[in-house]
Amino acid sequence: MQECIDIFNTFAGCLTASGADPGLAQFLSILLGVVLVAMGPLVIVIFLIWVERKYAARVQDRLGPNRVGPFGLLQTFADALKLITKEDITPAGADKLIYNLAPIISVVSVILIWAVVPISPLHIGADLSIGALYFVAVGSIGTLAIMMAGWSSNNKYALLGAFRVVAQLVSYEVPLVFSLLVPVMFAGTMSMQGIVEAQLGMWFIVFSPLAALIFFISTQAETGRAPFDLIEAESELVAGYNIEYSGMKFGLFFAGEFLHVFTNALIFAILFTGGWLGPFVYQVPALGIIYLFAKGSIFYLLSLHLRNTLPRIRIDQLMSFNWKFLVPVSIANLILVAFLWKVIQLIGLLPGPENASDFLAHLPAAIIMLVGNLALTVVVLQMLRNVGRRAVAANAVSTPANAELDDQPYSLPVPH
Amino acid sequence: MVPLWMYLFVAAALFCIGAYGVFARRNAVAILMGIELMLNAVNINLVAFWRYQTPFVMSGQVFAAFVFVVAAAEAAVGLAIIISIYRNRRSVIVEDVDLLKW
Amino acid sequence: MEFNIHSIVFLIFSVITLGGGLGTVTSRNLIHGAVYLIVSLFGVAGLFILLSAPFLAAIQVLVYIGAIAILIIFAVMLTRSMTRMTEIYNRQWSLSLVVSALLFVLLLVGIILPVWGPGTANAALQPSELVATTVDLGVAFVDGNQFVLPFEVASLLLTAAMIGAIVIARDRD
Amino acid sequence: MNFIDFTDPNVMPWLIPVGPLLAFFIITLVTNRSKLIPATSPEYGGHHPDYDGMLVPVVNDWGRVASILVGLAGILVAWIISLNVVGQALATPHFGEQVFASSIVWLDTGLTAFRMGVLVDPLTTIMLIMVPLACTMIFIYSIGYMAHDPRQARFFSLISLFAGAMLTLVVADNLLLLFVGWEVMGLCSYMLIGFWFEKESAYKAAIKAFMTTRVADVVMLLGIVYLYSLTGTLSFREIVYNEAVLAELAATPALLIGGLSAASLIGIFLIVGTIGKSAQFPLHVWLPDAMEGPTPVSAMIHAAAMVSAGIYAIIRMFPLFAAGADPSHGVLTPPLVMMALVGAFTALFAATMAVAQYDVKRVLAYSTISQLGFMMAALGIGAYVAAAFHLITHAFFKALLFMASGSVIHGMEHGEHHVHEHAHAHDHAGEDEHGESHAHASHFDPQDMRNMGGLRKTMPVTFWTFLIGGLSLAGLPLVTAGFWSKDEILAEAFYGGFTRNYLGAHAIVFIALVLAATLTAFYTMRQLGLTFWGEARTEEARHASLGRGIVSVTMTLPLIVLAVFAVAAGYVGVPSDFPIFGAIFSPEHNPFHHFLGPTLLEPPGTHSFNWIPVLFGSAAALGGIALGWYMYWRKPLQAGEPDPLVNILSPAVFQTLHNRYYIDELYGRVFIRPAQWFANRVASEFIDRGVIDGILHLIGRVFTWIGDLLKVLNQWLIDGFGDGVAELIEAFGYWFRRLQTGQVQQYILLATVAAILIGLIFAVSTGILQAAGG
Repeated sequence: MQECIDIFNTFAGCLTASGADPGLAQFLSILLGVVLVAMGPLVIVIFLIWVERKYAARVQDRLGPNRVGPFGLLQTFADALKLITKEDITPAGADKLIYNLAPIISVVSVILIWAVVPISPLHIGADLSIGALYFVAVGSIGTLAIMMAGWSSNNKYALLGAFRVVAQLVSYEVPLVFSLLVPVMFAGTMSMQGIVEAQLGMWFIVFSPLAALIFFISTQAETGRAPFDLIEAESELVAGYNIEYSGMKFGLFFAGEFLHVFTNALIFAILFTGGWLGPFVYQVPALGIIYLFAKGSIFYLLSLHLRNTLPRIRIDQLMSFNWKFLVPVSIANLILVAFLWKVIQLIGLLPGPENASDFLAHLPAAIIMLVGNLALTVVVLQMLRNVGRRAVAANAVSTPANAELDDQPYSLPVPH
Repeated sequence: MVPLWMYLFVAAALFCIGAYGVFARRNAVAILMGIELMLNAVNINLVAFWRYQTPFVMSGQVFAAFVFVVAAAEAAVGLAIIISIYRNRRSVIVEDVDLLKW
Repeated sequence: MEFNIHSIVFLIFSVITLGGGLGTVTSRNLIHGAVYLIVSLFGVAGLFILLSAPFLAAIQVLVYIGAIAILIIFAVMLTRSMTRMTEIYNRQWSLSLVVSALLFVLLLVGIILPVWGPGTANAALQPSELVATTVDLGVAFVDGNQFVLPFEVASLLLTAAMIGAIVIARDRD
Repeated sequence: MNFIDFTDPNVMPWLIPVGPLLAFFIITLVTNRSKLIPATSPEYGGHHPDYDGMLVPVVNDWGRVASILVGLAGILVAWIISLNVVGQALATPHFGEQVFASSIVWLDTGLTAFRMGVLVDPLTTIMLIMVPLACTMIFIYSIGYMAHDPRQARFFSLISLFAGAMLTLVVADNLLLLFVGWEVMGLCSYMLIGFWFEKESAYKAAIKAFMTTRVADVVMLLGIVYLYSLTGTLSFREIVYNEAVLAELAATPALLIGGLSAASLIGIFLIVGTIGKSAQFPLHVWLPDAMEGPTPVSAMIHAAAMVSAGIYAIIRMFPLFAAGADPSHGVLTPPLVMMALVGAFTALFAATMAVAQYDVKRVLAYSTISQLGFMMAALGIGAYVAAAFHLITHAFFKALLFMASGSVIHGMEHGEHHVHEHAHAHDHAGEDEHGESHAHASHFDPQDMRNMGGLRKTMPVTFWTFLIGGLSLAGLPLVTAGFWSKDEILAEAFYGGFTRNYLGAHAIVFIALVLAATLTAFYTMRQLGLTFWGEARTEEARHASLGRGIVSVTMTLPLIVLAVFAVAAGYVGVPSDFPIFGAIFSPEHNPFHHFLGPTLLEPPGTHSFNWIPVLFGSAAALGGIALGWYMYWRKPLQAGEPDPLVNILSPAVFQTLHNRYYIDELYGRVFIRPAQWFANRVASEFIDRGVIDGILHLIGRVFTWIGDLLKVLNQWLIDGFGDGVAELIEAFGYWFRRLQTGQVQQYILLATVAAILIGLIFAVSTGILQAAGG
């Protein structure tokens, strides 16, 4: 770790030597670090788009981009060039400032997340003590961008889309945070690096698969991908909040979206499947990067697959699914997990720091947590089944004969 | 590190700006924003004093956190009131809401 | 004050904060006002970071920008006809200006400078390098003999506010 | 937060009432899940024409079962805990000098603090042996008895509350807590007697019981308050077990009434309360009507709880009544004399009424009254232990009798159903079957003994248990519990009355009780004969049975258990010098006597054995039994044949007895009508309209005249001034109200300006500005 810091320090030292004010030099060196961290995603996104298109093509039984460059790898560059050279329209009556600010913020909100993404034992933008919280906080800024875009582009479809999206995103932040709390609780810290290292013995997905599932679903909704892509429901509102955008601004929105998906995949990998952890990672830290991205890509592809295979759901279904199902379940899960965790601690099944990397030591605890989770899952499914049945019964025509008298308002008898 | 009084300076300035917003704006929402600014100024003070004087007694930060809570509650209820007022009299200009006189 | 990274960042954030604040109270278009407000709140978050209260900073971003600002924007949009008012200040704006200025001057000259200003005993006071961490804050919140009761009360307050807001804003018909 | 150790016998009594009370809350709040069904559906048992077209709540099956289980669990817990307490009490040597007690400050009254607490002394202990056992049996019995009732949950919640209140009353260590339990029981009895409120008679009876006992309770409360005002405490231990306080009470003259000591006045007040609660002579009218409630309730009221509570209270406060007197040497205080006379009279009086009843439960009701009379009388002559003893034994066999009679009624209803379904087998009126059955039920009374007969064949268990209980009540010599307790009372009375011959109260009591005992034996035999002996007089009786399955089990098991006690309970109190038996059961001393004695400051002395009262008692019992046998068993009553008793005492007399000496009507005439008349004629017409209104009108006129005079003055002087002031203020207000614009922002601006000024002053005064300048 120290060496990597020293890169910047030497840079700062060099600047000072060449006569810059030390404070300024330090500032600049940190700025350099920030730029480095921020560049990564911007490069990655270009390939993400290619992957996305290829995958979609495969799913839809097409070839996908295959002309520009090998396997059409350079297709995205071509598109980027095209987007840049396109005319950049700003609709009349649009709110210039906000209209132009929105795409930038939407990308920035994603890139900011990368500051706390630990890509290897050594490499992390800033190992904040509140990394997880930071992730949530920054993620909520994306909402803002969409709001601004929808409002500023002075178009009723855009505004409607924005309203929907904001409603959706704000709602789905709740289960997101609740399921995020689970790994934080396991690790006992909010620092991303800490969370990763806490999974040395056992991945958290084993401890609480339910939380992982909820997290995955709500990130899917956060990024507004199918089946939650109400954002650009072409059939209902022409193209959603970014209808008026064109050229690179539009491109930025999409880059932001792709990037967000991939970032969420990475965060998922970090929170639940032990980020950069893997064999020999301490000897060769660079391996961590590969492990992390490998894990991340798996979940990325999974969400791609969902996007390309699932149909879109209605907005009311979306909302009721969140508020009536995800949120209660995530809360129940959190409580249950916390309880079990405490119990495990009390009966001393929790391996201490001395054998933190011992897989077997974690096994009993893991089994208990797993069983608890599965039990909860079963219960939830049972309830779902009953709900479904009731819905069916409600749809079935109910004759007065078999009408239930329980829940009908009748007056109690009064003896005369 | 920056001396304490500069933080206080910033806080005071922010507070007065917010106060001006509260005094002078006509739109209730804008007044609410002013209030938010004032609350933030208070928070800056709390945290600054905590940091400079009792960095190991958490009351400063805790108080700031409670200010957050109160701010959130206040915003929610305030905006709800504004919206219902708007629904009833198609206006959020506080000058129009002066039934409480004479 | 010496010219170092800390002071630079402090200056930047202070400018952001105050500039955003001014924008908030002066901008004619309320949406702009909201955006300025967010900017200002960002500045405050930055100041929190400088004051080594990262948790509060994150909460600031999460609660203020993620929730309150969005709420305000919603309110603005729901009261659209009021978004662009020809006259944004009321009759007493000039007087208000004077009073706010007076208040500021009083705070500055009357209290801040004499007590903590340069040349006073408190000016030399330097924050200790050691500082309580987020963990301590968390402990303080749930510790039986520190702040657990206010914490619970706060949660109660939020619930009440939520219900109240829903009840007030709901359409009767 | 110091943890309370509930295994400590001083603290454990707190837990005794908890179980049933908890059960009450759980059932009422949780398991009483009712759904609404049309009142006409057969699922709703107590159908009433007024409800047609309405929806009535009926507890669903889950709720019923849950409620039953919860109620049962509650009482069982109470029973177990009290058994534990009893065990520890019996294990303690010299129990009585030192007792289990603990109390908490309940109401801080300045210098002194009113303490609430629990007390377990020998008396409480024997109550704790009896009450929970009887209650548990009643609960078990109710499962079967209420099996077909739509409102089981309600029933079990109420009866749990009842039991809880009774237990509270028993373990209470002060008069107020006792009174609390007392009142709660009153409420429960009200709700339970009126449990089938569709029947008009039921809720009328409920109101009657409530009102009657209320009258008494108010008086009792007076007594309590007076006692508290004198002694500053209500704790039994501090009053009753404390020579000084008693002497002081006996010394101070009562207020208002001359020639009476405070102790006596309080005593009389308390006795009036008891007279109401345990239905003694003037206030006994509510108890027979209480038979409208479900039979378990009757058992509860008459055996385990309510009426015993009255006697219990008296026994509890006995030294207070006896204060300044020495009953065992014939010196009686007014309250004692009052008790003795009231008790003796009630015993005889109620027994005579019981003779002429047809309703199987009413007979028992009157016998209860009469037995309670026995106890009152015994207390009156200072036979403290004997009264307690009889209280216990009576509780056992009377609970037994009530439940047995209940199962008789149940069986009769069963038979009625059978008959009626049989009737319906061949006419196909399927849909209005329910209504029919009601029409049928209306002209058939399953409680009327004339409709019974021969039940011993169909319901043997009930018969044998009923027989045991009946004989115990009749006091069959030597073998039954009733005999021993009654014998002890008689012995005491005789000893007082004739051995030492202080004629007077003792003698009267003795004679009255002997007669009452004879009658008791007689009507018991009459009841047994009419009910069980001979041939069935109706179709219903022929098919009467408890059926089989859980109902019959739950309804017969308690009978058997109680039957055992109805016999065995007597042997704990055999006088030690009683020939043979004394040698067997109480070799060195009378165990009951010995155990209960120390409850008092100086244990009541026992006196040497005397044949005469025993002979009298046995003679009375055997004579009554023989008479009853002669009249009702030798040649049982045939269907349609009138009761031989009617001819023996002339029909007029019989009617009088049957209608309880027309006392209810008498009360109607003497109290209720006159009250109404007074209210109408005197109060309303004469006093109110005539006198008061007249005076008022006169005054009115006078003052109108004066007013006219003053008006003149008023108009120019006072109005001038007043209006002037008002206008001044108004003018100022007009000018001043400009300040209030309703502009929030202006207000806050002004507020800020004020704040700034204050800050400025502050800054200047503290010289900060100078500091800044310098």
